[in-house]
Amino acid sequence: MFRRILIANRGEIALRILRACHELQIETVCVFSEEDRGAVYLNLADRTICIGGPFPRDSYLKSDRIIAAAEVTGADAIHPGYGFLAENAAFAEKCRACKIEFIGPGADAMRLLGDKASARALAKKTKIPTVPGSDGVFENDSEALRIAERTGFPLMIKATAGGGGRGMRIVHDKTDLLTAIKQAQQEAQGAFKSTDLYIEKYLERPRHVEVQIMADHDGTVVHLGERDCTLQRRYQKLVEESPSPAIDGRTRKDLCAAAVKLARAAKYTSAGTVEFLVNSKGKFYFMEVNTRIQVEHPVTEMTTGIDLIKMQIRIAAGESLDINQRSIRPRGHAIECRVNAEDPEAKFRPCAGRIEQFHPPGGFGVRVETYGHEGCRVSPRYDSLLAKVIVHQPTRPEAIRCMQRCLHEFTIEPIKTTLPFLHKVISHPNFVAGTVDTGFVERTF
Amino acid sequence: MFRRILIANRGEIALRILRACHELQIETVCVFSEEDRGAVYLNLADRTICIGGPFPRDSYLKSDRIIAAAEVTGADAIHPGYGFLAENAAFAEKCRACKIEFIGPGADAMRLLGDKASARALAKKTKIPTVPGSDGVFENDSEALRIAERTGFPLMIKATAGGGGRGMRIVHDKTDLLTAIKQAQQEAQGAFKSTDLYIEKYLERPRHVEVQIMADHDGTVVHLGERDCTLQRRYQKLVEESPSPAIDGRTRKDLCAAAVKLARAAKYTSAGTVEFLVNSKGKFYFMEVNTRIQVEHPVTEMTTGIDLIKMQIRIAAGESLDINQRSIRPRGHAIECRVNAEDPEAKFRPCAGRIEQFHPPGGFGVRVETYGHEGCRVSPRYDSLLAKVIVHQPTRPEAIRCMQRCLHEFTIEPIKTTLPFLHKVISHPNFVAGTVDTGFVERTF
Amino acid sequence: MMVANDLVEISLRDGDVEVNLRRPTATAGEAVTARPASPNPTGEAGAVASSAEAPAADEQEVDHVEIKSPMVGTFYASPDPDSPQFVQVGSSVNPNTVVCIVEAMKVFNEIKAELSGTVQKILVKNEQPIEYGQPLFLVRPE
Amino acid sequence: MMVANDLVEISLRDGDVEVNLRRPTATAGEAVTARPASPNPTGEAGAVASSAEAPAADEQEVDHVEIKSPMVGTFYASPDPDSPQFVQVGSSVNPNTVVCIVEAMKVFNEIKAELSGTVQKILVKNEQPIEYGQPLFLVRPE
Repeated sequence: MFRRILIANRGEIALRILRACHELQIETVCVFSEEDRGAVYLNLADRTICIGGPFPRDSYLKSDRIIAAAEVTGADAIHPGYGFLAENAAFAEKCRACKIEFIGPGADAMRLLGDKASARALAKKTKIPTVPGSDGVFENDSEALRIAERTGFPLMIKATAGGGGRGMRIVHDKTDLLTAIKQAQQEAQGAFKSTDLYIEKYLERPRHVEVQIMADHDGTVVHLGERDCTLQRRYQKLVEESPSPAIDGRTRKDLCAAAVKLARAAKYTSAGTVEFLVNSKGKFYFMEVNTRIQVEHPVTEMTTGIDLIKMQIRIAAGESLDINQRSIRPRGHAIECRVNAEDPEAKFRPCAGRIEQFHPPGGFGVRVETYGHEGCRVSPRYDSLLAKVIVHQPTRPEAIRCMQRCLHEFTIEPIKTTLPFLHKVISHPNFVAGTVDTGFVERTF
Repeated sequence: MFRRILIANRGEIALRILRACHELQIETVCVFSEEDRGAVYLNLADRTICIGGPFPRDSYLKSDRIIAAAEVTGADAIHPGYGFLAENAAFAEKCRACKIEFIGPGADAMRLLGDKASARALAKKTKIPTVPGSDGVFENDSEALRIAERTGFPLMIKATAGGGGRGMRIVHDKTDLLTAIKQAQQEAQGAFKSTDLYIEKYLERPRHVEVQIMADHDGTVVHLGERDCTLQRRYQKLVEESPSPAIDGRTRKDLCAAAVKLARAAKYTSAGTVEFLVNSKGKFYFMEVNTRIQVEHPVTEMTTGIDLIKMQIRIAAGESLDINQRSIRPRGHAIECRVNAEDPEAKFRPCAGRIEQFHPPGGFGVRVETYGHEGCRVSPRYDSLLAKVIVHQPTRPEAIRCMQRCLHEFTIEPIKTTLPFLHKVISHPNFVAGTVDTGFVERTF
Repeated sequence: MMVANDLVEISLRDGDVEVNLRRPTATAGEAVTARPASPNPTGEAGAVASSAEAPAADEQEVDHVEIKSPMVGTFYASPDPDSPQFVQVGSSVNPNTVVCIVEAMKVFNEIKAELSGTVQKILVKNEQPIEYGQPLFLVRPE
Repeated sequence: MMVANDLVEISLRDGDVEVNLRRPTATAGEAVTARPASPNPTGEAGAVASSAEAPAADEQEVDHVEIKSPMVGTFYASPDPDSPQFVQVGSSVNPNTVVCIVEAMKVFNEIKAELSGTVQKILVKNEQPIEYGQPLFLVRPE
């Protein structure tokens, strides 16, 4: 086991890793930027070391300084958390070249799965469904027609250079295809000076469902069930839950098996997440892989009773998984809400400043992951995530009731947060019924 | 279901009940004394009502004022928490006479099991082992000899008026019995002006193991496993855990079955606890019943995933248990430490005042039940229990590590607390090995 | 001023039938604290902002004394609905003057002034639920 | 004063063998914050009480300027163990004077004074690990 781990992150995830290290009786070094000097979570580290200025590019993203910090403090491993350098394969390689273990997957697996094109290719090779389409630009109308027949309708014409909906057309029927291509080409030419188009199946009201996997160096790969992260706003997850209210037992089994198969094919190690889109008929399509621990990992910890960070560290230290697929028995229903320091009434503008009042919720089945406390400063330089509220109850209706209670109980003043917004979202009849899709929040609020 | 519950308690248990009521969507009224005016947990009540002065006898023990408060606020049930009026059968009867449900067992069962002599008699009748002995005062030497033979050695001679070890003798052999009786009589005469003695089997280094039971009005009685509360100081529990590290599967089964049998015999309803002493050979003896929810109930909530307060309220409202014995599957290991506002370096003198710094621990498998926060006042008028730290981990060694981490992490200033003392106790090799007994803390620290 | 306590609670135990007032369930809870409407009750500000917040010494002239409720119950200004109030603003009271009744658990407790003076203000409404220590009257002492 | 940054980190990439110093694993961590011994670290008091707490303007005369470390690494006062220190207390420096070396990831970075003046105090020990922004020298500017 490692003797001393350097934590190359900040805020709630740094605190989360510090706690796991304490329980594993591993010494800790926590880096910090000048902006984070004096943060209370740093008190829990055995040692702290300043690595640069407030901006991430001057500190938390400065790989050489972080490795130097590990060297001068005698750390034998680095935990990157999420964000910053967590999915940087070059950083992982550099750490290992300096004889400091990077707590995460191998650099090859990171590169293979981190790149969308190569991950999609691997998924196709291992017979995992991907969103059907043209696999790149089509050359002419007849090729487009051929691909469209194969893809099926409705489908989407998308400009490779596209964005904001321009150069994009939804086509419901073969007879509309060529007209739609012409319109899209004109629009794309005008907007992006490029007429390159590709075809992708149009998924109506898809859900985002992801599978947590864990793999050791002996080749053992297990999944820990799925998380449904359909509630998003501008591609930022707001609420995550497990199990997904929208898939049946059969789909769940297939989805989880697909995730394990892909991880095996990539010779993956450590914690990872395989993300899928699921359409309204329960058919799923591979989307991408996150080669790191995720913000929403506590949802899975609550249902499985397994500490994912401790497990990640043990695997990195060369230990074999002490669980097998059969011993993992998720129980009850867990929901996480991300409480951001943002003003929902001012276009979710980030809010910074000193927290004067801070009363987090507690009680049966409630966990709050946060670096916040009374007197704590919220910096404008970093991600606005202030706290994660996670609840675990026997059933989904009870979990929703418990989360409503928690969001109501949570007092943070005077900084504006997304607490009232989250309360509205999880109390909406469509969320309660489990019928939302990834576009729900933007359409509804 | 109830429309509005009045909470006849204060501090952490009032907060605990408030949260359960919120999740059940029941309105809440919380009573408070003048001493507790302005306490932050009261903010979570729909209504609050002052019932008297600072001393418990002027407020929280004033049954008429509490019932009047329920009447004027239109509450249809009263939750007594623990302590104060929780085990007062007359109060329960008075509530029900006023058409306000008392959330707890029936008054008859409370009386039958609350009285040590009648509870012991019922246990004997239902063939549950009780500590063998003379069932009262013995008259003369020959009766003592006869009872001693039946009881077996070692045994104890105890003065009925005894206390502080006076008038008490441990007798290891029959030949010492009469001498010991003479000495005890002389001592008792001198100290208490009474020579009344009784005989009780001497349990060497016993453990305190209790069984949580839950019973509805249909006669369904289930147990939720045991809690080991062996770590005590002056009969005050310090640390509780589940499962007990000192009993095997067979003993556990017998112990839990005995508790259920006793509850059935008493026609018990609601939550209750049957307490046993277990000797070093795993033999158990009935001790007493607590006819209320207990301070340490979260230990059981963590292992079973069942909210005992919500269940208690549902039963009181006439609902049938929605679980059966087979569906209750305790998992992992849970430990609770009671953090008291006492100075362990000054004979555990209670400490009161304003809390300036308060950073409770958190993270995977950690729950903190407390009314504490920065700026909170700790009153000298009430019980010194400030916070309960409960951890839940897959195994006992991990639970101990996690608890050590939590006690280390918990910052409370400037009030003295038992945090450092608890850390020493749970880190002691005997506790880690699971070999302590009820006298361990007083012998060792 | 606070000498009226438990003993008062049994003084009219037989008066139950005679006074013959219905329990005011409709108005129940008026006197007690309403929950803050905000989903995030703020720690200090939201605390127990009831009409019972009382001892607001600032707003009162120093020569006013409060008669406080020694119990929890329902306030009645008159002995029965058809009778006049025990006291009005301007009434003179002496220590033995009954100023109101507080009903608790069907027992009607007469509350006495416990001082001599003139009633300046009646702070609660008829049939209003009141809590312990809640100011009922302002009296200018003689 | 803080202009020496990333570019400096590669200036002596070839000097590795010549300077020939062992990495000071034994003294690793001296400069960084020690954990409070108490089981309950207090929020404010315990925070980052390292030697790097520095900008302690109170104790310094205003005419002193700090030379701070622009990186994380190990401090070397001399180019190799047998050579004299780059500077001593009393040494005169100009902006181009090399005052020390900071080794990070086997790269030996020369740190320059970036101002003219007289060295008043050396704030760190040879081979001590140092963090970003840590004051290394006090210099009285000309």
